[in-house]
Amino acid sequence: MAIRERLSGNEAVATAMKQINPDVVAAFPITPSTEVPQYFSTYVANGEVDTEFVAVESEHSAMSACIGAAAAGARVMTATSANGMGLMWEMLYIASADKLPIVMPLINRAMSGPLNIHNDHSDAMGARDSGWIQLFSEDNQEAYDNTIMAVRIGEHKDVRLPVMVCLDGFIISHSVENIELLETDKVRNFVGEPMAPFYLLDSENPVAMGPLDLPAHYFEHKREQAQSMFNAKTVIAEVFADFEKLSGRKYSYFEEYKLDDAEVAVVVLGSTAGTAKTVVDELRAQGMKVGLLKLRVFRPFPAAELAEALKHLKAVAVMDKAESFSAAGGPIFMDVRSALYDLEARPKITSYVYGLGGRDVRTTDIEKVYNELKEVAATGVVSSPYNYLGVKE
Amino acid sequence: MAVNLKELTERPERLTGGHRLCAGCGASVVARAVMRALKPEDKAVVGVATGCLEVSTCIYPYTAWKDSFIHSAFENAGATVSGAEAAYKAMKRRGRVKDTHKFITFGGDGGTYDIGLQSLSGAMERGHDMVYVCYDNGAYMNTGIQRSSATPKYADTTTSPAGDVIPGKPQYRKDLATILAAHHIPYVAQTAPFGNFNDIHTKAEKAIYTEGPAFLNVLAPCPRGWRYDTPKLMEITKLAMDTCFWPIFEVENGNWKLNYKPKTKLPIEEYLKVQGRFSHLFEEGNRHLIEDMQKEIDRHWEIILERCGEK
Amino acid sequence: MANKKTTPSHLEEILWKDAAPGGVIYEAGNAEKYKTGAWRSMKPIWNEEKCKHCMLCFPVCPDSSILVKDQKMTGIDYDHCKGCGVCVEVCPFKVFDYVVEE
Amino acid sequence: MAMQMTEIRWHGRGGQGAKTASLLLAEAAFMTGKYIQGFPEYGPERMGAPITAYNRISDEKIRIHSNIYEPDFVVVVDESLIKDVDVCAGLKKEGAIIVNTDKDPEQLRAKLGGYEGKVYTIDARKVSMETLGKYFPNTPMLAAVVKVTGVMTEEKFLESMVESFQHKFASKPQVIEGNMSALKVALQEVKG
Repeated sequence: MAIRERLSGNEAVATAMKQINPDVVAAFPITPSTEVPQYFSTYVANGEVDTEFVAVESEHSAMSACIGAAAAGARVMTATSANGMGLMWEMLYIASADKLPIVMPLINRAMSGPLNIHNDHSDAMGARDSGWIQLFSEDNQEAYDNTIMAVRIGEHKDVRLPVMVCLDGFIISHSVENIELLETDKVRNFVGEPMAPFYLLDSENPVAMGPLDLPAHYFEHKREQAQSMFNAKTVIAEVFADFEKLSGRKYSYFEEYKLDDAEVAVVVLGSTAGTAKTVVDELRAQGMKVGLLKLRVFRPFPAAELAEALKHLKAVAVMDKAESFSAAGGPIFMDVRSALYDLEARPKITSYVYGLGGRDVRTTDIEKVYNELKEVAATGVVSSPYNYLGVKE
Repeated sequence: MAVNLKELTERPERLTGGHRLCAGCGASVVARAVMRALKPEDKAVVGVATGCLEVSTCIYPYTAWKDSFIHSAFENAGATVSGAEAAYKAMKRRGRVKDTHKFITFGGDGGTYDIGLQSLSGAMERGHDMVYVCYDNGAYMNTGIQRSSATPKYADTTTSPAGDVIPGKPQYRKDLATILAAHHIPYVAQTAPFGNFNDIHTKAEKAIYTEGPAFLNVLAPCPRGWRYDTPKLMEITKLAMDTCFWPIFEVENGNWKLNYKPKTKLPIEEYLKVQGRFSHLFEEGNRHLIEDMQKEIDRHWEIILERCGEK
Repeated sequence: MANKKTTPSHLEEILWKDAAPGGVIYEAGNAEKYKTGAWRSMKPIWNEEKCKHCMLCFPVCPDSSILVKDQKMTGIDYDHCKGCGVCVEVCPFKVFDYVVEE
Repeated sequence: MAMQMTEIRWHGRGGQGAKTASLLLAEAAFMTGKYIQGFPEYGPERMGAPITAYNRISDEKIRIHSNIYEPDFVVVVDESLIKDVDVCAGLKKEGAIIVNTDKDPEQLRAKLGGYEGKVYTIDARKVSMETLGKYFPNTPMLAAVVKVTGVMTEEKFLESMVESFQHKFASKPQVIEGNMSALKVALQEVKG
């Protein structure tokens, strides 16, 4: 049976990595993800895993070494945050283009500057077009579960893409909470043996990877890569279903919380979703028909399913813990609004950028959003489409 | 260990024709020579930094490499191949790989002296069992002959042009082999393709079959960037050595050894005058620049001699 | 001009569904099929009768085009030789002529 | 909140172990079957700077992930903080504050800016010196917090702490007794 534990988010992720026992982990410390390689190097030092741990000299080299190792045929993991991923940036695109299913917990932190070590989603959102699958976690349990599922999703023959497992820096990474772990043998059995369709260390079939790709062929390779992301939607659903059989925990592209009969709802991801659920409960107790949609899978983006889930609402607010600097709302807002376009009758929609650089999100903040949504629903007028929540005005 | 060139012709050719490097390119001569040092039964993973050698030998859907090959970016060949080597250790331990694989990295001076120096230093310091080969042609040839920290002083490049006021690159070249030697890795050598290829072959063999990290700095003349006629490849290389512009030495477990001492040390002028990139030095009033270069060459040569116990 | 045809990669029709993932190349060393002989403006001509098979030309060829069998030179691979003339220059026995490509 | 949840805020100085104490409390509550959260508020602070840590303890799964603004209890690990930090900010009237001090609760109340709720004190230094021979305020403070908050019974607390210490001090079992004794003495020494 499940193992009852209490772990911080970082410990949860590191524990999943320990149970998976990948071939190679190459990582460089950066707050708040530092503990992940720390824990993992301890497992290596104590012989709890027999992974090759490569303590590289930078995040750029971390992702480069992951690429080399995954290309060689290994199962590979790393972890980072914000500027660390910023330094990896060009390699993120190469990892996905090379079809290398690297798994990377991204402990979300604000991208400098000014320098800030606290949580927001600007790191993950900036990488949304890099070709990585992006899973978001509400708490340590989801971070753990996502890390295990990420291996199966990324390595699936129809996908072969790298996967980012996002969890909120400090709020989840450094908060100790209850968690249910799976037995290690069950985890190993679930992820199975790595099997790359082609790899550098295949003696019989040497391959060349990362060629110069001129206009005659590059587009076809990008199209093939895009197909993997289409395929990932199906594979993610299959892996979620398999994982439910194993753990009893049911996951889907997004979680609908009291959404069925709601008139207004908030779309949010990460740890704020938990805080928002407590607000939904309170407002429901007051008689307000409010609901919540927590996005778990951001790339691939479940556009059609999302539109279906939101279509009955009068008004929707999308909360972004990142500024897109588009002057037209946050990044998730733009995707959600686009997803709703094909509906005959669409809910009104507003954007809230919130919580940047670790600004704490209080229940009163979220109540404010619901109250403003109620106004939009009542009047049918969006007077303020682009909003900043919790900024000192 | 003498090399029998005839016998070596029976080794499998690991870099095929059909690549798209320039006619007369020194880099492919270097790459062939290094790869020839592999035992025929061993496999290799070749990693190449973005640069001439990479973009010309692996253009989809063709590869000129008979072994597995990976390129990922410009500044990270050291890290990329160190990852592959780590994978090899793990997979071998877990029984998923049987054969012996060797890990050989090639980078130009741009990818090695400059943008890739951190990644190279990290890979060497961590002790991966790999060889890093710098084919040093003294500028960013791939992007059109821009200066690098390996470019010789006064060379005319597209970002250190010889103008009316500034006579080419103002700075001396970086001494990369010494920097690598300071990593205290088992094997560092500087070589070039010359003579019967005894030196480069022996060093490549040592580098590949010495356990742990090894570094080779190899002179790779570039007819386009240096501006000489393609048939002169071997002559120019010889002049680089005989003027002591390019000392031939090795550092094995910390012991410096000189492997080539010219019978007569030629003036640097002999090396410079056959290359278009230095032609402005021979214009009226520029004699002192050649003298300045000679002083620097002499100073560096004395240092090498001292380190190698030759004086 | 050489009479060998080159196969410019931009003429190859590889549809996206058949494109190798990430542009991986499965056939190591297949660049041999890519002919670079047409690049020549000058051409080395090997005069077999003068050749001492010393092999000094063998390692200096950037295009792996010195053909050798049983430790004896047998000719030049004109499919790939780009006519750089390094072999011509390095030969101590003046075995090669170096002529304008026609 | 609809559900029964105890929210605790810790004030300490960097390096003094307030964060560790909050994690120990979470640990103890976890061992008795509770849902817990233990998290520090992170900043660039180093040794000596005032720091804050939090606990939530509940019988049900905890979903909220914000800081705690209206705590049920406040724990002050270093009395000297009171003059610089508004330790009673948002503290519920029906709650309580627990301070590590050798003063009596009423002497201390005068420094608390008119806080009307209950005030408890514990001389953690004295308890620590007597039982452990060194100044480790965490262990006595932990017991005082359990006593005052009632988040678990004293028996269950002591049971779970034995287990925890046996694990933590596996390599030096001789210190387990001193630590257990620190807890037991502290449970008796809380004033208020």
